[in-house]
Amino acid sequence: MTTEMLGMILAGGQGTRLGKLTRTTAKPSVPFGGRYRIIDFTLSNLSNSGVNTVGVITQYQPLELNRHVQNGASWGLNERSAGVTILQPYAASDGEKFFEGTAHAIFQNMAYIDSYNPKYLLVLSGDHIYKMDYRRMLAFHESKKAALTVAVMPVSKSEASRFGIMNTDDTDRIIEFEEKPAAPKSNNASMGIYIFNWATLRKYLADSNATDGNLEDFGHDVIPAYLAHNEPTYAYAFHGYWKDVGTIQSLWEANMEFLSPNNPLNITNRNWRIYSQAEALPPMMLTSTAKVTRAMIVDGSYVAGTVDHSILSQSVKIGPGSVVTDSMVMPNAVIGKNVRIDHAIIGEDAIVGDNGEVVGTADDIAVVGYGEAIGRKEKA
Amino acid sequence: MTTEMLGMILAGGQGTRLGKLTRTTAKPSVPFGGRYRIIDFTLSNLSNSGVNTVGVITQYQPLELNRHVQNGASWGLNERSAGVTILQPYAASDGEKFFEGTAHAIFQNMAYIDSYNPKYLLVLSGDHIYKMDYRRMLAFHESKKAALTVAVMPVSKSEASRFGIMNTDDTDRIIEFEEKPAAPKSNNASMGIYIFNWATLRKYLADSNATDGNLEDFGHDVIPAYLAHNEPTYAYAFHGYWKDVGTIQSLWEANMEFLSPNNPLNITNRNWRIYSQAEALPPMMLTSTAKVTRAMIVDGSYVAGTVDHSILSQSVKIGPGSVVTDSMVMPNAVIGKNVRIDHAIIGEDAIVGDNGEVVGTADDIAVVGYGEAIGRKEKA
Amino acid sequence: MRKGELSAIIDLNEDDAALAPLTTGRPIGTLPFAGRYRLIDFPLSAISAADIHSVAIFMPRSARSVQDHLRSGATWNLDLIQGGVFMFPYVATRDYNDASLRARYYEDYMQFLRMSGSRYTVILGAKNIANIDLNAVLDYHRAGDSPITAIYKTLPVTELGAQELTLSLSELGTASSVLPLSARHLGDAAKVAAFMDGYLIDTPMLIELLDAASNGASFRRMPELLRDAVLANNANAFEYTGFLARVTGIQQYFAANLAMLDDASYQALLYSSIPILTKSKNEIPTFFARDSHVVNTILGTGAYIEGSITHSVISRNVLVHRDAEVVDSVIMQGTKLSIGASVRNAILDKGVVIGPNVTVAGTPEHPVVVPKNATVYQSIEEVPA
Amino acid sequence: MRKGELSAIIDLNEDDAALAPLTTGRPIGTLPFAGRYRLIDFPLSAISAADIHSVAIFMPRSARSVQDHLRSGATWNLDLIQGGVFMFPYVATRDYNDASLRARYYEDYMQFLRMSGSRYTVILGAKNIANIDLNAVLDYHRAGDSPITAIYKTLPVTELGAQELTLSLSELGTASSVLPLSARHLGDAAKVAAFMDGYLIDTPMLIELLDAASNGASFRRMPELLRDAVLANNANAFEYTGFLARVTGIQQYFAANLAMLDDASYQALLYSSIPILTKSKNEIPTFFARDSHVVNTILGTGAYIEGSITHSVISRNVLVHRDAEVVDSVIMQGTKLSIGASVRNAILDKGVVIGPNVTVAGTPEHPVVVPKNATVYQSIEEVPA
Repeated sequence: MTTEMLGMILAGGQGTRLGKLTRTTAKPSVPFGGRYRIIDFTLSNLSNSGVNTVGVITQYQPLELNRHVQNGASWGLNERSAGVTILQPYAASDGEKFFEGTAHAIFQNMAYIDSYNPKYLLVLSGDHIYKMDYRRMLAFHESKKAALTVAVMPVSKSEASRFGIMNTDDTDRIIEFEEKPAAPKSNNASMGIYIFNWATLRKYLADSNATDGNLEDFGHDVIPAYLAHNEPTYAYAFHGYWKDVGTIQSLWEANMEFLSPNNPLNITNRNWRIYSQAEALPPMMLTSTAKVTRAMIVDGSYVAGTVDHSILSQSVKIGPGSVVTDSMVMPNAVIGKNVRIDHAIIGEDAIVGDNGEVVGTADDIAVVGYGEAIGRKEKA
Repeated sequence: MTTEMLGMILAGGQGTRLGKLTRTTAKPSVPFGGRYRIIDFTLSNLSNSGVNTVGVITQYQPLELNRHVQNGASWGLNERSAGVTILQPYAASDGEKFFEGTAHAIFQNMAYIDSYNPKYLLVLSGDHIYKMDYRRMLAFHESKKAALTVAVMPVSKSEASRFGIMNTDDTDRIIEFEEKPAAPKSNNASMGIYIFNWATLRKYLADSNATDGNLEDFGHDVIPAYLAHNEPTYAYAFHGYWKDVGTIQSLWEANMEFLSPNNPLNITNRNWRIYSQAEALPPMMLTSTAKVTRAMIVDGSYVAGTVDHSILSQSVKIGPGSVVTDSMVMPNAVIGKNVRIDHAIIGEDAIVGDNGEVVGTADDIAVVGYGEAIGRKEKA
Repeated sequence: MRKGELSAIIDLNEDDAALAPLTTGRPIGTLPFAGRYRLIDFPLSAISAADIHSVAIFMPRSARSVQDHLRSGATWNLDLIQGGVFMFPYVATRDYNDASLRARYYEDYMQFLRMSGSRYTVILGAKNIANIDLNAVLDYHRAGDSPITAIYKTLPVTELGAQELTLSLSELGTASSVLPLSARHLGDAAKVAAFMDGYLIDTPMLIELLDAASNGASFRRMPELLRDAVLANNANAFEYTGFLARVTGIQQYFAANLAMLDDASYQALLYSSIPILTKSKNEIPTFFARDSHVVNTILGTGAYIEGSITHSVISRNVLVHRDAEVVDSVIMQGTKLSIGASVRNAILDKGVVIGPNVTVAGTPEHPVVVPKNATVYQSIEEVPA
Repeated sequence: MRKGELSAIIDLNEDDAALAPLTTGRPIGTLPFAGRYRLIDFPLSAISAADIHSVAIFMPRSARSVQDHLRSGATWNLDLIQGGVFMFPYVATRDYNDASLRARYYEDYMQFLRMSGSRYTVILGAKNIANIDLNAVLDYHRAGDSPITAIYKTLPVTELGAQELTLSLSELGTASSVLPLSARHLGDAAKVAAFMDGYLIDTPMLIELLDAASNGASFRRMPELLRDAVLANNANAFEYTGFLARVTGIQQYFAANLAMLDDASYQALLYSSIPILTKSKNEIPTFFARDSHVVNTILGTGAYIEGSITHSVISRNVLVHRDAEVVDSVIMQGTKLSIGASVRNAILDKGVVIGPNVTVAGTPEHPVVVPKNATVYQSIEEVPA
C-alpha cells in the first residue's frame, strides 16, 4: 500500500487557554460557526485536496472528537484502506506511549505512518479556521525539491512577535527561523502547516530517539535542526483567511467574523465545501415572539426571544423575553425567559435560567462552560 | 439516548504468554481458525445477541485491532448512535488515564458508558473462543433480580485450581468465590463474563475512586466486595465449547480443535455466524503438486506443497516440496521450498526460507513470530 | 425485539393524481415536508426505531428522487450486513398481465421475505404522516388472534373523502373489511376508523398470499391481496392515537405543512420517542439579515433571509430578498424570491424563481401551486371564492 | 488524479443470447468468475483504482442480482458523500419510442453527468474481462487530439467472431470507425484491433450527444451514439496489452474460467496493480477431508471437499462428497456433488445437485451446462464430435 501524501492532524493539545470550554473535550471538537466543529475545516480541506488518508493524533479527552469524526464518512474520508484513523496513546512492549510534543507524537505513531509508506507527510493543526488547497502547496514543495515546506502568511509587524517568523531568501528558501522574535526581520508567520519528505523526517526522528531524544517539537526543535543541516526548507506563502482559535477571545472573534456576510472565508462557496457530521434534527422554529437579525441559526433551534448579531448552534432554545447579542451559543444550550446574553460564549449543554445575565465586553468575553447551569436553574 | 445493555470488551492485555505473537499486536487481534481474529467470536456473539453498542477497551498496540474492527460494519455493529467504539488511554485535566486493571478500565471509561445510560453492563474478554447468546444470560440475570451475574462453566476438578471458582447455593446464588483454590469446593469456573446493573457498579467504582481506589480488578476486588456487601450475585451456567486462548499451547489446541469436522463450536451453523472483516482476495490455488488433507484453507493462499491436519490463513504461500503438518499458519506467511513445518504456529508476515525447519511437539509448539524471517531468506 | 424478527415493505406506488403538479416527477414518498423531510422519512424512521434492518421498497415510476434520497440506507441503519434496502423496480400493469413475468416479480418479493428470515412483515405507504411505534403494533399483533393486523386512526367522518379507505370494526374490535368511505353504511356515526395503509402480517402468510397470487389467473396488486386477506381472516385492528396528516390532495398537503407551525403538533410529530431521520445535507447555517423579520415560521438550513416571513414553512437554500414577503406559504428548497416579491397562500416547488415585485397569492382553501423550476414574472392571484 | 475529475458509466445491457441458459436470470455482468468474482467486478475495480467515485449503472432487465452484488457500493468506494452509485432502471425499447419518456431518460443521464462535475467520463461494459489502468487511458486521452478515446486490444483475426466489433485504425493511430469484423476489408491481415466496449470521452461532449439524441426523431441507444461519435470525430485509440478474455459465448466463458488455472494468467489478472475488489462474504474456510485429492484447481471459501478435483474452478460453498470427481469443470456456488458423482467438461450453475454416481460429461469445445438449481439424477454425456 502506498499513499502519496498522508495527512496527520495534531489534535492532542488540551487547549487550556479555552478554559471552561475544553474541560471535558479536546479543542478540535469545540463547536464553531453554528453547525461546525473546529476540526471540520482541516478535515474538509484534506478531503477537498484529495488527501484521502488522515491520522488524527489525540490524547486529551478524545471521546467527543471520536464520536464526531467516526469513520470519516461525513467528509468523504471513508475509503477502504484509507480514510481517517484516530490515534491515541497506547502501550507497547517497551512502555507506554504518551506524546511529549508535536514531533514526538509523529515519532510515536511511526508504525501507522509506515503502514501507508507515504512519500510526503502533511502535518496540520486541528484548531485553525481556514480554507486551503494542500495540492498547491505540494506542487510548490515538489517544484522546489524541498525536504520541508512550511506554510506562512503575512502578519502585521506588530503581530509578528507573537508568531514563529520565517526569514527567506528570494527563492523562498528559509534561511532563518525566529520564534516569537522581539524585533522580527520579516512578517512571514508560520501557520503550523508542514509538508515533509517522510524518508528524511523519519531519519531525523529515529536518530533523535536513538540518541538524545531532543527533537520533540517541530517549531522548537525540528525546523532549527533542518536549517542547521542545510536541508532544503522553503516557505509557501498563503493568502487568505486564517485564524488560530486557541483563546476565548480569538474564538469569539472568529465566530463574529464568520457571521459577516462579507466573511473572506466565503463559506457559501460550493466548490470548497466545509463538511461536518450532520445530525437529523427537526427544522429550526421561530415563534411569533421571535426577533432575529444579523444572525446565523441552524437545525433544531427554537427561538422565542430576540437574537441580534449572534450565532446559534444546533438545538439551542431561546425563551421569550430573552435577548442575545454579539454572542455564540453552542449546541443544546437552553436559555430561559428574560435572560440577557451579551458578548458571550455559551458552552454545549449549558443552561441559563430565567432572568439570568451573562454579559461580557468585546475585550472580555463572558463564558458559560459545558453543561454549566447558571441563573435560576442552578438551584435545582 | 438509552441502551438497555451495553457491551464492554476488555481487550487491553498485552498477552505476554503469547510471546512473539503479541510483540506488536494486541491479543484479541491474533489470527485464529484461518479467516478470523480472536475478537471476532466475542463481536459476533454481541451482534447475534442484539447487543448493538459495544466499547472495546484497549491500550496495548491497538493499531491492528483498530484496523480490524474499524466502524464495526463487518459484524453489523455500525448502527448510527450505536456500534463499536475503540477506547484507548487518554489524558484529562486531572491527569493521564492508563488502565490499571479490569475494573479500573471500566471506571476510566465511565463518561463513555454514561453517555448511553445503560441499565446493564455486559463485561467481556476479547480473547475467548466460544458462541454464546447473551440474551439468555440477561434473561437469567433479570429473573434472579441480580446485581451481578457471572457466567460459569464446569471444569474438571483437576483443572479447577487454575480458575476462579464460584460456589453457589441451590438457587445459583454465589455464596463464596475462591480464586485459583488449591482444594476447590466446586467446579464452576468463572468465564470472565459479567452482567452488572450499571447503577450499582457505578456506585461501587465511584466510591472506590473517592476513597482508597481498591477496586481495580473484577475477580480480585469487585466480586469479593459484592459478596461482602450481600449484593445479589448469581452464577449462570454455560454449557458449550469455550476456550481461553491466552497461551501458545491453548491457542494451538483451539486451532486444532477448530479443524475437526466434529468441532462442538459448530462453525458451519448459519444461525449464529462468526463474522470477520473480509478482504477481497483472489481465490485459493492448489497447484498440480499440491497435496492437501484434513486442512482448512482460505482466500488468497497458494499451495504447491503438502498440507495435512493444518490451517492456512489468508494469502499464505506454501512452496513445492514443503510439508506442513499439525500447524497453524497466519496470514501472509511465506513458506519456501522443501520446508518442514510440524506442530508449529507461524506468525503473520513470517518467512520460512527454502529447506527451513520449524518443528515442535504436541507439548512444545514451535513459533515463528510476526514478520520474522528464518531459514535462507533470513540472510537477505 | 430480536434483530431480524421484523422485515418491512414500503409501497411507493400510491395514487398521486390529486397532488399534481407536485407529483409530476416524484412520487408522494419524496414530497418535501416541514422544510426538512421527505414523506418517506416517516415510515423509514418508524422502521429504524423498531430495529428493522431489511426493507423492500416498491419503487414508483419516477424512481430517481427515491434513490437519491435513500442512497445506501445508512441514515436509517439499513446498511448493516444482516439487512439492507432492496429496491424493486416499477412494474407497469401491462407487464403484470404476462403470466411468466408476473411469476418472476412475485418470486422476487417472496425471495426477499425468505432471505430476511423475519417472522413478521410490516407494510407501510408514505402518504400518512405519522410516527407509529411498530413495537407496540407488534405487541398488539401477538396478543391478537389474526395473522394480520391493520392500523387505523379514529377520525371525524367529515375529514375523509368518499374514496378514502376505512376499516369496518366488529364488536370484538377486529376489522372485518377495508372499504372506501362511500361503500360504508355509517348511519349517523360521527367518527370512522380511517385506514392508514399500514399492516403487520405473519411473514409465512404473506408468502402464501404472494404464492397464490403468482399462480392466479389474473393480476392482483399487493394492496388488493392484503385487503382480501383482511376479508378472509378478519384483522387485528391497531388504533393509532398520535399525530396524523393524510396527504390526499394539494389542500391536505398544504395544511399538513402549516400544521407544523402549531407547537403541539410540531412537538408531537418531530420530538416523539421516534426520532425522524432524514438524509443529511451539508448546508451552511441560515442567515437572517439586519432588516429581516421572521415570525411563526420553521426553516431549513442554508437559507438567506432579508425580507419578512410570517406563518410559513421554508426549506433549505431559500433566498428571500429585501422587501419580499412570505405569508402562509410553503416554500421548497432552492427557491428565490426577488426584491419586493409577495407570496401568500402558495406552494412554491423546488427551484422556483419569483421575479421582482411579483405577487403570488392563493387562498387557504386553494393555495396557488408553482411547479418545479418555474420562473414567475407575472403576478398570479387567486380571487377568494 | 483529482477527486471528481472522472465519472463512469457501466452499461449492463449486453447481448447475452449466446450465454443462455447462464443468462436466464442474470446479465453478463453478474456471471460468476474464477470461483470468487462477478464479471462486473472488473470494470468496478478499474474504476475504483482510478479514484472514480460517481458511477452510473445502466441496469439490465434482471436487476436483482446486480443490486444484491453492489449494495451500497462501499466495496468499490462508491459510498462517499462526493459520489455514489446511481442505478438507472432498465428501459424497454418500446418506451424509448415514446418521445417524452425518451427525453426524460436522457435528461436523467445528463443530470448524472452534470452533478458528477466530471471533466471526463469512462464508459465500460462487463463482458471483456481485463484490468484496465484508467489513469493510463486518461493520460493517453489528454495527449490525443480527439474528444473521445476507444480502447482495444490487438488480437489474431481468428479469435474473433464475425459480429464482434473492431476498430479501423488510421495511419495516425486513431480509430476512424467501429465496425463488426464481417464488415471489415482486412485483406490478409493476421491481426485486428478488437474493440473492448470501452470509451473515455469528454463529459461535455457526451452531454451534447445525449442532448442531441434526446431531441432526435428516432431512438438511438448509447452504444450507437458513441459509435457515431467515433465516426464523426475519429477517436484516440488506446491499446490495452494486459490479460483479456471476451465472454461472447459459453465456450469462451468456460475457457476464460479455466484460463485462471494457468499461473501466468492468474497472476496477470488477479495480482496486478489493480486489485480486483468484490463483495465480501462471511464464509468459513474451505475444508479438505482426509481422503480428498485436489490439484491444479482454484477454490472459493466455505467449500467442503471429500472427493477429487483436477483442473477446475470451484466457487464458494460447494460440496464434493467422497468418491465424487470433478475434472476440467466450472462449478458455481452452493452446488453439491453426491457420492460417486463424476463431472467433466461441464459448467454447473448455482445450486445444482448431482445425484449419487451420476456422470455429467461434455467436451472441451462443448461443455455441458447444467442450469441454476437443477437436480441431475440421470447421467448426461456429450459424445465428442
